[in-house]
Amino acid sequence: MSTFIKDFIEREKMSRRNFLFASAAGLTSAAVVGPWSATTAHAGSHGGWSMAWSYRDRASAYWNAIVSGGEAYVESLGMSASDMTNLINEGSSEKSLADIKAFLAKNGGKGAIACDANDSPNARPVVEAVRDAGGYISTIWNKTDDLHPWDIGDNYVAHLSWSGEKPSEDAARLLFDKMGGKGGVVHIGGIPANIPAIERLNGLKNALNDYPDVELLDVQSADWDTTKAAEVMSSLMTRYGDNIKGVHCANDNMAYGVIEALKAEGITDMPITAFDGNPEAVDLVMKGDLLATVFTNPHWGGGIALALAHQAAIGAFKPSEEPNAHREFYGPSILVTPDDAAAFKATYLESTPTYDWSDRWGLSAGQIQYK
Amino acid sequence: MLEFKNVNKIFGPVKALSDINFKVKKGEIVGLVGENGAGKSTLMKIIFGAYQADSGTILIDGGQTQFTSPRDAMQNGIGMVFQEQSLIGNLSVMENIFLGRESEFKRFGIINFKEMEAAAKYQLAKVGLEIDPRTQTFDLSFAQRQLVELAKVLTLEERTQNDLVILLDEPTSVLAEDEVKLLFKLVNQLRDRAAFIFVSHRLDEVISLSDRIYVLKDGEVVDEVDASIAKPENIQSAMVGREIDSGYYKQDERKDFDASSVILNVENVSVRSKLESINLKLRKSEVICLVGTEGSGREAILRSVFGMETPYEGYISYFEDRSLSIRSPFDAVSNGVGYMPRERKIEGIFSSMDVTENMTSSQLDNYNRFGFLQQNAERKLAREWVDRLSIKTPSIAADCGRLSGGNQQKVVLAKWRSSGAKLMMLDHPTRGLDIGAKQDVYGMIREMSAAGIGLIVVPDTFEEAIGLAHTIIVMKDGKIMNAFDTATQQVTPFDLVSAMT
Amino acid sequence: MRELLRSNYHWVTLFVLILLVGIVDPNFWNLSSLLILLGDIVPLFIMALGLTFAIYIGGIDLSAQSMANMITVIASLYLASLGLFIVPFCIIVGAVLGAVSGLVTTRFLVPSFISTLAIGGVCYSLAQWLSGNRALYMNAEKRDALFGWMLSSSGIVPNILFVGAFVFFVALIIERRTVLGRKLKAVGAAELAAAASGMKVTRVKVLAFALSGALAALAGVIFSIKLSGGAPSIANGFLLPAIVAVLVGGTPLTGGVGGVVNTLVGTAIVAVIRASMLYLEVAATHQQMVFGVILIVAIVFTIDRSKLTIVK
Amino acid sequence: MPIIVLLVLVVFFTSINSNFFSLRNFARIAIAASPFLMVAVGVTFIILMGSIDLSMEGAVSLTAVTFCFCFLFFGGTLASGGWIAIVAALLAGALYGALNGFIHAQLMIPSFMSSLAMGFVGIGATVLLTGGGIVRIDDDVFRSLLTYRLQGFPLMVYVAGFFLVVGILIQKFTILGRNLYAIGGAEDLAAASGVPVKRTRILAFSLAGFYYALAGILQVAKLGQAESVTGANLMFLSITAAVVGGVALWGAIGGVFNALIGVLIVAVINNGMVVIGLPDYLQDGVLGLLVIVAVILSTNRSSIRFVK
Repeated sequence: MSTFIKDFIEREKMSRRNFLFASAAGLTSAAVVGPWSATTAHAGSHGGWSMAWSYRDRASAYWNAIVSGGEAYVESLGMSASDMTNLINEGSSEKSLADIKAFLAKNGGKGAIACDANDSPNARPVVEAVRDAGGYISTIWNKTDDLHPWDIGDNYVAHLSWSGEKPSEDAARLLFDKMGGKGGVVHIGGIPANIPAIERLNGLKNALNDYPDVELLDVQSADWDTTKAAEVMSSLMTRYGDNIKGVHCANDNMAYGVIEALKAEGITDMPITAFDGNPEAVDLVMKGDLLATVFTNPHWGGGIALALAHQAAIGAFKPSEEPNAHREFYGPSILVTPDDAAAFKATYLESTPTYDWSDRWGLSAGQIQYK
Repeated sequence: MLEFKNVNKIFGPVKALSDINFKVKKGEIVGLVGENGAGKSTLMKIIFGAYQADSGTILIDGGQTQFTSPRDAMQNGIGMVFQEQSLIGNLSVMENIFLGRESEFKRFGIINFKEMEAAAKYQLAKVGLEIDPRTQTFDLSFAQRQLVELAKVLTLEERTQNDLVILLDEPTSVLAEDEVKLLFKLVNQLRDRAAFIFVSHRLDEVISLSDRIYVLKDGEVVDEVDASIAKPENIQSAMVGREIDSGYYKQDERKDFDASSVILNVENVSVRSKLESINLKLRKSEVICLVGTEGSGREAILRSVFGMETPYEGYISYFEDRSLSIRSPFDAVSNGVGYMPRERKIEGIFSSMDVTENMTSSQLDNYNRFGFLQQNAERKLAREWVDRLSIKTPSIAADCGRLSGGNQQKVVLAKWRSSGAKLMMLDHPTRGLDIGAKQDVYGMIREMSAAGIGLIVVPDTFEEAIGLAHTIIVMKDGKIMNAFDTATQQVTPFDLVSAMT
Repeated sequence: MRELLRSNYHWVTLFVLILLVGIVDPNFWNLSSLLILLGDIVPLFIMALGLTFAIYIGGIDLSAQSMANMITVIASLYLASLGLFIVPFCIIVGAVLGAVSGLVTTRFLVPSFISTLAIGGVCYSLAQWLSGNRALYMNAEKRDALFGWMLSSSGIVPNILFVGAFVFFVALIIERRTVLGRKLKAVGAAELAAAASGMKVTRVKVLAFALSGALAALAGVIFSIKLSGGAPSIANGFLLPAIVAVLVGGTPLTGGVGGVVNTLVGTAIVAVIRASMLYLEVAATHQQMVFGVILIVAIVFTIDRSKLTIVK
Repeated sequence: MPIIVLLVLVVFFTSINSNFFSLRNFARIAIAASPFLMVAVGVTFIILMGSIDLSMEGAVSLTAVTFCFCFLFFGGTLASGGWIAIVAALLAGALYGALNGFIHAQLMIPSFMSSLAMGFVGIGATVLLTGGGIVRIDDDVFRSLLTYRLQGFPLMVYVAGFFLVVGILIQKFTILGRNLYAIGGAEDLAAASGVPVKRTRILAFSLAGFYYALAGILQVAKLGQAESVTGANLMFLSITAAVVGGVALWGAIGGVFNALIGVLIVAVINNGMVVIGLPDYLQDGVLGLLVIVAVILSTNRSSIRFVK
């Protein structure tokens, strides 16, 4: 890696103090020696349990935040961040399952894993594999409704999710108010079959009930992708033109695309809401390009998911003795609006809060509800 | 001007060339003959810089050299006219002529096509070819391409102070008789501009064109004869190491056909822009040879009979069975019609597949039991035919692509014979084969005819046609000009040529 | 000897890789974990087997992934009603759609690269439509009753390996012992010669794509059973690894060479390379790059250049 | 022929929703098409040789990110020397392509495999550089490529147009360009005539890399950001576009102009499907079918004996 990019990253750390970037940069510079120094994770300090996070990819701020949380927990045990294994499934459920099995095999089953199964049906085989190998796992986001930790046993410690519906509804209300309670709105959705995508669309629809004058003109999926979102948005401009008074996006990345597509049209005052609360998005909220985004505190989520698995593994608590509300619960979500964006950034982004990982359910937003 | 002294070339254990001494004088035409595998191509490749000699010296105008690449050889005035032509169809004539040397027309990195066109015109004039240099090459006739080929080589004149030495590798094998005459006339005119090395299997041509002839055998120069006194027989015996008996075409094995049973009846068949109301009958044991120039319709007849071309008028009936109609190669093969295409390597054999697989490729259904192959039976057949045709192959499991041309041809023939074809069509069956292999092919043709198979052959030379055929059909522009019955009349090449023109 | 080595480069590559990873972390050599490693890659392997036939005749099948996606949805939807027959049903669906790509390629002369990609798009739309754009899960009892055995293991051998082995042998027999297999080889080696020998080239090619489709479908079924569910995008990430498996195994895109055995080895190579990320503890941000580099090295060692005159 | 397909599509979409036929919408299509076109042009050079290049996704992401990093490093504005980033990115692209070509030609690996692997390397390198983060550029001067319009079209469209013309010139009037056709037509013969085949191949891949870099820069101009997925989905789409436009995968047929038509066809379909309000779950299928039809219409069947 050419040197100037390295010290560029350094300067980035200084200037933006954006923990995401810092951690990323930390990884990259550490990585220079990384791959071939095969240090088998030193046992003991973590009770002989190796820890891993299995997630989609390194290509988004969201997952980086998740990972940073996991690493924060590992470091809180006095280990180095590199002691947490990254199992990257690159959007392939097949690989995600294979990696987790391989990880367990490598550590003779003594593995504490946090995982997003990438596609909900994949959750069952994953947790079954972990149970059979005697490891411990907690999952986030994707799992089918018929799968519950208490049915699997102690090895499936907990499932953590974020109700997309309520926050997305709040965002929508904010959006509609900004639109003056009337006019057309379009929804740019994620990969349609993903649970978050479905919930966030539902949230919008719930809000619509109270706004008779707001019309949902169109719903187009842009697969969470910035480029596709930009193209879909500009096509929608052709179809609906000035009838579009507001845009409701299922995540930040797509919102970036929408903003740029509109910028190309010379439109800069269109109210747009997003989801995820990535630093870039928060900056946009502060600049007023984005009306609101929903922060789900992935850093905490990533940390606590791993913490639960590991603490159950070392026997710090016995999952089966916990109420269901502690086995399936929602993580916190904060609506970031122009008013509180600055304060929010100060507390969550510019300084990483240090969490007490033994306070397992402190930020829980209640037990997961199924419809 | 070009001289080889004790040149050796070794491939692994094989000594491809040993102590070759070879000389070309200014303005001379030197013939180079030898059976396949005698080392001709290796020698040419060394002359042309594609290979480098392992030992020995190469002199140009007395100066010692060693060509590192064809490009390097060209710089030194060595040009080559390839057997399988080296023009690229989708490029224009001028682009082909100057392919690899466009830089001469470069202005600030941009090619100046006007200049190139003019230059191309100049080159084409040398070979007396009047065509627009911008025409796409695949629109040209074979003969025209051959001339463009030559023009391309002649561009060397402008590029090197050395005198030219031009290798002609089998230049006539794809040309018809009159085109060959034209080419020879041209070569003789060009004597003052270049010396030629003329490589061919057709001894008569070599003798008539060259001044001196080198005979190669097993990588050595076994004879060097003055063409004016050379006799085909002697040269052949030198090449083969044995006397060629007068019965070269196995006349003695010739059987008369049985006029009563017609196995193929082509009635008034026309194929758009290829054939015009063709009528011909093929009888049991009969050998019909089709002669004519490229595109005179010989191939079109074979392909229509084989179901690859669909006539827009006329009717083809097989084996006196009106009910039987053939619309695809599949129909043809399953009804005992066999076809040996000209492009052996592309259409004839399956390289990377073994001898057995090649032999049964046209009759898999005979070895099909509930979709499974009876491979033992296959191998049995393969062994049987390898012995029967004495096919030289390490084993029946050897990659067919690595056999010599002659043996590949034998495999293809074996394929059709063994699948019980009753009607065979052979397109240039002896193309590029050496005398030994040729004779074997003739033998097989006789044998097939004796076995009651009717054959339509597109021969390599008039002599072949005269030697083999019961009936010779002369074609021109998709029409049948004339038919000769070799039993009743003595046919000479001259008769054929005059019939063609 | 040299010949022997050249024709077995892919084996050499595989064993060298296993050796290297094992040296760094001996746990890798643990037999049972190796077996698990193989068991997990079975669906991918079956899809790769299918692709092998398409590539064997010099084509390519880019619809395999979308096909599997759609099949996971179909399987999840109809397992309850069709029971065991879900398997043949899905295979037939796959074969038919595969044949369609084949027909488009042969009849209308659309390169298989495009036709299969397009048919893949159709599959994806069908999958989204059938699933109502939701992740589906199977009727658990049915799944356990009918296919539970597939997910358990006999001793240290995951039963799914037997499934993989069975499909492998079927494919091997098709390639080596059947008339169809021979015709596939012929068409791959020299299409024109095959035509001149009276083979129905078009039909053979269509069948090749049908086979590819059928096996992609089978991969989809097994995968959805494994996950006890399906979704229009759940098999994403199959396609490139499957293609890589075929190529690394030594079946070049020129056709006529290679075969299902090569794919077996190729898939194993891919599995090992993947696992090596973990065993060599490659940093997260390095993994993809390392994968690419190892891949290039592996290909350099695997493919037999002696047969290639021109490299396109 | 492909042009007719394009016109038919335009008429079709217009007939359903007249908004489709408007300068503003054409501008939108043009914006979407510009980076995409650069990729298609790049890969066309490779396809003309009868080879294939699957590395574009990696190349575009890598060059886009390289561009952003340099741009910010040199002060974050064009004025402050950000233009150096443009040079750097184009250089990076060319080098990446050269490496790609080297591995293919020199190590004798079929381009399908080598470029596929190089694609992984490219994306991997991008992840390495960004650590997975997003790099944003908000320099209004640079972004004017998107925001400033001439005759209704943003500047980036003219940039793409300019390099399209350059591409056509390279193809028609340079030795490299002509050699591509020679190699695609008959590589062995070209070699025998002294065409430096390997060098040509490596050069061609570098040229392709250069165009991928252009795509990367335009992508940043369009979205104001770069990340490791900036090049996503370009691989199959760009090759499809080239073929739809009439470039033959077996080489030597068609050219850069065909790539343009192909890109426009695909872009028009993508835009049109939304404009006429086709449900999103149908769009992949419809695109697929339309592509098949377009290719059928735009291939000259008489010239081919068989396809693979």
